[in-house]
Amino acid sequence: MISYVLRRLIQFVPTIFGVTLIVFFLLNVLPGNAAMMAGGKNRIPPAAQKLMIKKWGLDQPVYARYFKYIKGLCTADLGTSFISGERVTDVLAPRLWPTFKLAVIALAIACVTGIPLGFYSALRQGTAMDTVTMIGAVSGVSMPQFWLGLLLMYFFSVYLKILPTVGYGNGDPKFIILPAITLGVGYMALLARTTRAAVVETLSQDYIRTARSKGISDLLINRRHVLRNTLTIILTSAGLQFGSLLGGTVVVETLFSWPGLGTMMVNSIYYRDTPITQGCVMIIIVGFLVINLLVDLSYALIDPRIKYQ
Amino acid sequence: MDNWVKKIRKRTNLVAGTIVFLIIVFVAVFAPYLAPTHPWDDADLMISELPPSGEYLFGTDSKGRDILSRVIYGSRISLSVGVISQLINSVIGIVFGLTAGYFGRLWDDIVVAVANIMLSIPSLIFALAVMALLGPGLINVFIALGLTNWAYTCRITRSQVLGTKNQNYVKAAKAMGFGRCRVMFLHILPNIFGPILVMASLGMADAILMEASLSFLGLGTQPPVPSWGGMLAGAREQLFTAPWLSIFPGLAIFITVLGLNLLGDGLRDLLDPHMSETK
Amino acid sequence: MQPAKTVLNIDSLFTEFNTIDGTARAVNDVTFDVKRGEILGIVGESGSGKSVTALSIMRLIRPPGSIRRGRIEFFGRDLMGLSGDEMKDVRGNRISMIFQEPMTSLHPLFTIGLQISEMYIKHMGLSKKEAWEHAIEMLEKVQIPSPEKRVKDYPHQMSGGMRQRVMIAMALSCNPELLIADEPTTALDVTIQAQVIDLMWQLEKEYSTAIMMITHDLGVIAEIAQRVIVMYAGEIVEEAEVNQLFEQPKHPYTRALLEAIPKLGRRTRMGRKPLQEIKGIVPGLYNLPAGCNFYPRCPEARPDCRLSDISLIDLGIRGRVRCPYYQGAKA
Amino acid sequence: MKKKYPHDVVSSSGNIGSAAENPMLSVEDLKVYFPVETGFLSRRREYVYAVDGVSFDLKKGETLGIVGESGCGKTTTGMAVLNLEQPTSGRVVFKGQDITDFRKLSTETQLQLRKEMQVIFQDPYSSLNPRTSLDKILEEPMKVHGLYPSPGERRDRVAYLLERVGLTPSQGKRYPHSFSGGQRQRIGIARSLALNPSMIVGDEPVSALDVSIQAQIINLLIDLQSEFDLSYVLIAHDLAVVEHISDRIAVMYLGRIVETAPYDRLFVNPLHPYTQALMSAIPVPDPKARKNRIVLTGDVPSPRHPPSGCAFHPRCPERLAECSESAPGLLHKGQAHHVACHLVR
Repeated sequence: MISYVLRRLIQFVPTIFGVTLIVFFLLNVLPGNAAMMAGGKNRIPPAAQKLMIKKWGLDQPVYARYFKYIKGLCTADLGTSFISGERVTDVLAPRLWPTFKLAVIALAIACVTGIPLGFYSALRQGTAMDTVTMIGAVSGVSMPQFWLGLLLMYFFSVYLKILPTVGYGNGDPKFIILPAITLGVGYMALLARTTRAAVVETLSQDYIRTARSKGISDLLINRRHVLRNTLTIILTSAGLQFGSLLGGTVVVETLFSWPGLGTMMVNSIYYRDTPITQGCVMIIIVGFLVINLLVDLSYALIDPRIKYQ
Repeated sequence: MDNWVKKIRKRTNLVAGTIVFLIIVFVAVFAPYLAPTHPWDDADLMISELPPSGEYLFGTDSKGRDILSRVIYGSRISLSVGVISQLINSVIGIVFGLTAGYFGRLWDDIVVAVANIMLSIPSLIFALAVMALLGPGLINVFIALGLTNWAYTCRITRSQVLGTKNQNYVKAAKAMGFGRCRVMFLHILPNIFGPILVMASLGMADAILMEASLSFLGLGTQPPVPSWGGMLAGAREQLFTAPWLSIFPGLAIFITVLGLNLLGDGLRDLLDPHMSETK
Repeated sequence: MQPAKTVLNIDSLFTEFNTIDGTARAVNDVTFDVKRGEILGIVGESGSGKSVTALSIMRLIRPPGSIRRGRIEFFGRDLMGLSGDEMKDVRGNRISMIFQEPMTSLHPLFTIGLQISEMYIKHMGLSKKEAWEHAIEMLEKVQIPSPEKRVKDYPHQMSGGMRQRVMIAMALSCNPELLIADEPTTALDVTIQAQVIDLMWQLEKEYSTAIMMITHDLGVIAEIAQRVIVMYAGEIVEEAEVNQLFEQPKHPYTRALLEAIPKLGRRTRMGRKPLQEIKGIVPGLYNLPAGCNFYPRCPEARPDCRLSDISLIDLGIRGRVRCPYYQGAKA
Repeated sequence: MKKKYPHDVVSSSGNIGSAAENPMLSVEDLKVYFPVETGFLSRRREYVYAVDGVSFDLKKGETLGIVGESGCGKTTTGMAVLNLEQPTSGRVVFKGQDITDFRKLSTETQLQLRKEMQVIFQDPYSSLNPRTSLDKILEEPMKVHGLYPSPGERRDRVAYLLERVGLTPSQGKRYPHSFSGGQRQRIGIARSLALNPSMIVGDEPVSALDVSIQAQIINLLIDLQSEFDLSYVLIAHDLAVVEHISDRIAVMYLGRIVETAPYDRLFVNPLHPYTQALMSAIPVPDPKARKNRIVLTGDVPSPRHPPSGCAFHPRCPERLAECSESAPGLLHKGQAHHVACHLVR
C-alpha cells in the first residue's frame, strides 16, 4: 500500500511538469504578440513596445523563459502582470477563496443529490421514476450553464425577487446560492448517470447473486455489497469529470460577476495579460490534479486488491 | 435483420436523438429558406426589443434583428463547430490510439503520457488557453476545440485496441501472415468503431456546448455572426426588460446538445450489449 | 423436525425469459423430487434448463425471466407462496447454492471471513465475533490450511479451488437441508476438481445434506450421483438410478450422449473407432421443433415423433423416460 | 453419412517419435518468459516462467497431443511454435529451417511459413471477426497469399472448404453471429485449411463445445488429417480427447514436459506420478468404476515462483529428498517413452 501511495505521489511530478510545458508554450509561442496586444485594443507606440519586451524578457528564446518560469514556480513565483506590474500571486490570492468556496459548495450540492438519485434510479430500473430521473439527468448534462444561470436569475431574482442577481455581496451567503446551483447542476447530472450505470453494472455481478442466495436482505445487499463496489467506480469518474465543474467556474463566475479566478482569467485574456492567464490556468489545473490524486489515494482504502499490491 | 429494426424501435433515446439531429441538420441546410429575415443585415433600431408576437415569433433583439432568424442561422455555426472540431478530434485520437495500442512499447508510453497530461487539463480551460493564443473567430474555434478533446477518443480507442488485439481472430489474422496495416485497419478498426462512434456523438455535443460557452465569454465566434452562445452574451443586462432574449438561443443550444447526447446514449445501448441489457 | 422422506418436490415448473427475440421456455414442465440425504445429479448441455431450474428453486430468477407456474414444495411447503422475507429465511439457511464461477462469485472487496460470517449473523443471530469464530471453523472443515490466517484473506489472494472451498463453507455454514451445486467443478482443473468432489463426498456424509448436483460432465455424475435426471431443451428426458442410467440408458439422447464422449483408455483397448456423433446443433429455445424436441437430431426418430408433444412415461422403479419407443430402440 | 476412417495403428512400433527421419517440426529447449511488473522502487525484474525448457519433435502426418492443467504453459508453447509469442530462448525448427527469430526472416519466407502453419482456437466466439462474412473470412488469406488468383477459383475453393467442414456454400454470405458454437468451430477449421497448410496447431479446439457437438468436431479433425495430409499439435486439458486423437502425448506441468509417450504406452504404463494422478483424477462416466483416486494436495504453484528442483515435488505423493534439490531430465525408457522423474531411472 505504501508503495502504491508513493508511486502515485511520484507520478504526480512529471504530470505537473508536462502540464506547465503545454500551458507555457501554448501561451508564449508568439513572443512579440503579447507585448503588442498588451493594454488591450489600445496600440502602444513602438518605442514603448521595445521597452516592454526588454523589461519582460520577451526577447529571450522561449525555452529560456520556460526555465525561468519553472524556477519561479519552485519558489511560488508566478511572474508579474503585464498590465499592473503587480506580482501574479498578489493579484490572484484574493481570488482563490471565492472560487474555492463556489466550487466546493457546488460539488457538495452535486454529490448530495446526484449520487442518491443515481442509486435510487438504478434500484428502480425501468420504473417511471427511473425514466424521469434519467431524462432529468441527460437534460442536466445538456444544459448550457450560462442559460441555466439566466433562467434561475430570471425566476428567483426578477420574478420572485427573493435572491440577488449578481455579485459577491461581501460573502453574504445569499449571493452564492444561484451561482453554486448553476455550477452544480451539470455535475450532479453527470454523477447521477455515472452512479446509475455503476449500480446497474454491480447488480448484475455474480457475487451479488451469491449474496442473494445467502438470504441477506436487500437493504444490506444494497448498503454493503453494492455500495462498496460502486464507490470506486463513482469516485474514478467523479474525479475525471471534476474538470468540467472547474471549467464551468469560468462561465458561471463571468455570468454572476463573481470575483474569482474565472472572471480574472477571462479578463486577462481580453487584455492579453499572459502571466495572469497562465497563473489562473495553472492554479485550476493543479486543483484538478490534486482532486484526482486524492481519488487515487482513496482507492487504497477501499480496494484491498491495491492494499496488498 | 428484423431484430435490428425491433431493437432500434425500442430505444426511445436513439430515435428521439436521431430525429432532433436530423431536424437541426435540416434547419442548418435550409436556413435561408426558413428564416423570415437576414440574421444581421436587417437590423432596424425602430423595432428593437419587441416581445414575441405573431410577426416576430421569438421577438427582436436590441439592434432590432429578428431572433428567430438568428437562431435559425445559428444552427449553422453550432453544427459546423460540432462536426468539424469532432472530425479533427477523432482523426487525431484514432490515429494515436490505434497505433499506440497496437504497437505498444515506447510509442505507447509516449502517447499515453501526452494523453494523460491533456486529460489533466479541464477542456474548457484548455480551449480558453488556445483561444487566448489564436484570438477570437470561427476558424480558431474549430482549431481550439479540435485540439481539445482528442485525448478522450485516443484513450477509448487505445483501450478498445488492447482488448481486441488479444482476440483470437486478430491472432488468426497474424497467423495467416496479414500485414500490420491490414490487421489494424481491416480487422481491428471495424470492430471498435461502435465505441468511437458513441464518443464522436457525445463529443459533438460537448464541442457545441463549449463553442457556446466561448462565444458567451466573448472569446469565440464574433458578432455579428449569429452564434447561439454569443446571442446570450449581452442578455443578462436585459433580463429585466427583455427576458425573451435569454430564452430562445439557450433553448436551441439545449435541444441540440440534448439530441446529440440522446443519440450517443442510444448508440451506446445499441452497440454495447453489456450496457444495454438493463433496459 | 420430523424426518421426511422428500426434501423438495417440484411439480410442473415452467420458467420463461421474455426478450426482444421472443419467449424462451427455459424450463418447460419440469417435475421431480429430491430425497433426504441423497445426491441427485442433473445433467444436460448448455441451454438444457438445468441452471435455470436451480435458480427457480431459489426464486432467484431476475427479469426478463419469470416463473410462469408450478409448485416448489420444500418439506411440504410451497416456496412460491412465501413472502419475500420468508423466502430470505429459506435461502442460505435451509437451501443454499454454489455457483460455477469461483472467480467472480465472491465479493472482491470483503474478506472471506466477513462473507461467511454474514450467514451466521443473518440466520442464527450470532454476534460478529461468534460468527467470525464459526467462519474459521467452517474453513477448517473444508480443509483450508491455516484457517485462522486465511479467514482474513480477500478472494483475489486465493486460487480458484480455494475459492470454491470457501463457497462450499459458506453454503454449508447454516447446515441446510438442501445444497444446490451448479457446475461447481467446471471451471477447475482436473486435479483440483478431484479434490473438490472428494470434499463434497465427505461433507455429504457428515452433514447428510441432500445435494442437487448440476453438471454437463457425465463423468462427474457417475462419480457422485445416486440418481440422475437428464435434461434437454428445457425438459426432463430421462430419470433413473445412476447405474441403470449408464448401463441401460433408455432415451435415445442419453444413449447418444454416452456414445459421443471419448473415454480414457478406450482407444488403447479397442482401437480407434469414430465417435458416434449427434448430428445437427443444440436447438435454440426460441424456436423449438414441434413434437419431440430431440426429433431433428434423433438417430432413432420415427415420423410420428414430431406430430405431438411426447409426455414423460413413468416406469416406476426404473425411472422415467420421455420417449414412447425406448423399448424398441433398446433391442 | 458414412465415413471412412484412417487405419488405426493399434500397436505403436518403437519408431514413433524417434528422430530417424527429419521431423516436420523440432523444438529444442524452448523457453518463454514474460516479464512482470514488480513492486515500485525494486530493481529486481521478475518473470512468469510460462515455458521453461520444452523439447519435442513432430513428424509429418503425426499428431502430438500436449496435455496439462491451466498455467502449465501448453498454450504458450503452441503460440511460440507459431511465432505468435516470441521465444525467450531455445530453437524452433520447421522443415529444416530455424524460425526462432521469425521477425529477422525475409518477408517472403515469413509469408511462406505462415501459409504452412495454421491455428485453430478454443473459443469459437472470439476466433472469428464478427464484421466479416464467411466468404470473406475464407477468401482473404487466399488473396493475401496470392493463392487461387481468379475470383472464380476462389469461390470454388471457398465452396469446397465449406462443404468439406459440413456447412453449405449458401451460408457463405452470413456473418459469424448467426452460427452456433459448433458451426463456428467448423468455420475456424475451414479457415485454417484455406492456405493448404502442412501443420495445424489446435489450442483446445473442442473444450468450449457442448458434449454432443464435441464428437462431431473430433471426427472432423481426424478425417481432415489424412485427407489434407496434415500434422497436428493438439493442446488440450482433456486426456480422453487427447488419447482419442493423438499418436503421441506430452504431459506438461509448470512449463516443462514431465512425460512423453505414444498414446497407448502412456495409458497402459504412466511413469510420472503427475501423469498417474492426472489420469486417476479424471471422472470416468461409469459409476461401477468409482475408484480410489490419487488426490493431489494443494494447488498448482504459480509459474512466477516455480518450486526448486522438480516443479511437482511439493504435491508429489512419492517425492524423495533429492526432488527438491535437482530437476530431473527427460530419460528415454524405450519405445519412445520419455519421463522426467527421479523415481524412474
